[in-house]
Amino acid sequence: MEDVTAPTLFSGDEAWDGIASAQSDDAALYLELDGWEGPLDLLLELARRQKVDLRTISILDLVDQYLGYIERAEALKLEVAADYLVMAAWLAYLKSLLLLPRDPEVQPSPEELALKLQLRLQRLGAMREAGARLMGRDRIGRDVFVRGNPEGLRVDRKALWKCDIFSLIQAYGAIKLRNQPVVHMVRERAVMTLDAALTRVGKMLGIAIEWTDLRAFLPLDADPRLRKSALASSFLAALELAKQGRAEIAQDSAFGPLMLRAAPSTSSGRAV
Amino acid sequence: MSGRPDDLVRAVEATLFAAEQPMTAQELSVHLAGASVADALEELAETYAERGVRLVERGGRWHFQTAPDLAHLLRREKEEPRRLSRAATEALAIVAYHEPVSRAEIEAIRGVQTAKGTLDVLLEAGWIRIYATTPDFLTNFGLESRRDLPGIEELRAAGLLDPVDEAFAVLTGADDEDTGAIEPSGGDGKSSQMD
Amino acid sequence: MSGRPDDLVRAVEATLFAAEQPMTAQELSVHLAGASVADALEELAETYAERGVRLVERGGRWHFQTAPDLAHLLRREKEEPRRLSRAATEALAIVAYHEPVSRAEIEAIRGVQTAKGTLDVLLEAGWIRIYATTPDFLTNFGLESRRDLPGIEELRAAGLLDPVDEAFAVLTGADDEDTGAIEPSGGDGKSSQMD
Repeated sequence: MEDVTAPTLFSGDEAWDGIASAQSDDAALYLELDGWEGPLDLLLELARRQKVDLRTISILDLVDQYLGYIERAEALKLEVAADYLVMAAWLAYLKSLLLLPRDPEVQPSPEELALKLQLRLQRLGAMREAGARLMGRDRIGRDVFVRGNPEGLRVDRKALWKCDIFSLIQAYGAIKLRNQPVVHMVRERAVMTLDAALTRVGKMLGIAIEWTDLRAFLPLDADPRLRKSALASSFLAALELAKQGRAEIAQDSAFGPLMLRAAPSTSSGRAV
Repeated sequence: MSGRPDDLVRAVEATLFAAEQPMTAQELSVHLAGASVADALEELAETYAERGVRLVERGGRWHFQTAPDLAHLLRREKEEPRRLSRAATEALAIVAYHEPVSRAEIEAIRGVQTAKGTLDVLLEAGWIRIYATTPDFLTNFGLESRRDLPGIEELRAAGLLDPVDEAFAVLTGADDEDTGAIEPSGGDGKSSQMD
Repeated sequence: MSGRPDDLVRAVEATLFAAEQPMTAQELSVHLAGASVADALEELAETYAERGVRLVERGGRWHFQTAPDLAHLLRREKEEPRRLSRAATEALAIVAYHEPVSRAEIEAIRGVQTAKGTLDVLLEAGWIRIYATTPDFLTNFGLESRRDLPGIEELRAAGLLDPVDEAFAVLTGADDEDTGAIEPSGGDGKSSQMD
């Protein structure tokens, strides 16, 4: 349904001109109102024209007036909004119910439907009246006036700093965590690389015809850390030499001494 | 004015004169270092009752304003506030007399859809919240409280603030069950109410 | 104010109240249909002489203003709780654990520059002097003395209150346990290790 803030019964200003030129008595009704706020609004105005209390209006008369109004609007080729037509149809139905012999089976009765309509008109009428009375109050800026140039109350905001003991400790912890010296100790260390071990073991192997403990190939004067490195590198060198067929490796028992000797020129190495 | 008034009375007077917005007793008290201002307000309201300027209470908030009978002297230079449309006036009345109220209820009473823009005008003016009236509404319309709404007691007594279905049930003594009868469009198509 | 004042007095009162600018007697007179307002102005000035608001004449123009002894009411200080920023909290923590401490030391410990504003906030809050904590600091944090700072003993024992350089020296002087790991082939003879 179209929203109703502007005149709803009429589609535009042209319609107004058409009505304004109409000379019938009914035109007065069109002329003095600038549109209705929906069908209930129109009904309320028609009811008011009965010049009686809304509690004693004749619903049948009201229905006739409404239907007559819509008919004339249509005769004038005015576009009548759908909700007005729906109301017209409902009122026509109500009228027929009111005029026909009473059928006790029909619930609610036509009188009850008429009463409901009357109640709704009363409520709308009450609110329209209330609105008018509200607008008639002594309104600020129209009837009464506030101070034209108030000094104003200034509030200077002063910060009241908040911090709790938990936040304080947490902050300190965060600083400490952040600044914990992350020390990378990079120190010189004695190592024997694999290349060095290969050269060394390869050379020494030339003079070792008999089975010789791998540890005999390590530098004698090495400190313990260099010895570890040399042992590991020499072991890898021995494996490499065996692979090349230049050395043979033997170990008699698990974790026993690793024995090494130069390979006979014709035979291939015996791997562990 | 006879003699120097009480210091607290003077302080309340000065504060409300200087204030750009109406103030509640509570706000005044906060502003005045926690002083209890109820008596001072009452004394001031009485002092100013017959003067060209009055102290009035609207929705629990106090402000000074010119006496209504002097409107004609002051109006000429002041721009009149914008007129409300009929739809907006009706919607405002419905909210004021029925609050709290839903948009559907507003429409049920008016029998027509209410444009969102219509209600927006009222929200923008700061006179209604969704959709009940505000303290500013009371201030603007010179109402001390909603009880001062013109005729609200009569309307209530006449049952005109009750929904149609309720009034109908009272009048007919009948249960208002929906029987599938045709209702006019824009009607109180809400589910019927049990009584 | 005794009884209803003269209508002209009321009109002048309301007009000056609602006026956005001070008005001369001449302007008032024009506004009030040519009435002679001098007596009304005099009566009003006298009426308001001892109230919280006064009617005053300045350069021939009249206006209401707050009584001079109540001018302080127009400005009020309001305290608003605000959370301490992280930077300020850290700085406060450092001062608390290390005091007395210089700004340079605070920055060295935080590892970042500390804005002067940050420390000013702590001074303004009254929690530090330049820069050690105050009795108010202890009160705010519910501490009987700095010794109550949680874990200050533990932190000290852990060396966490020592300058970084000192801690570094201690750490680097420590012996490094050999892990006996096999060096990667082709390595540059160095391995990195965290203590």
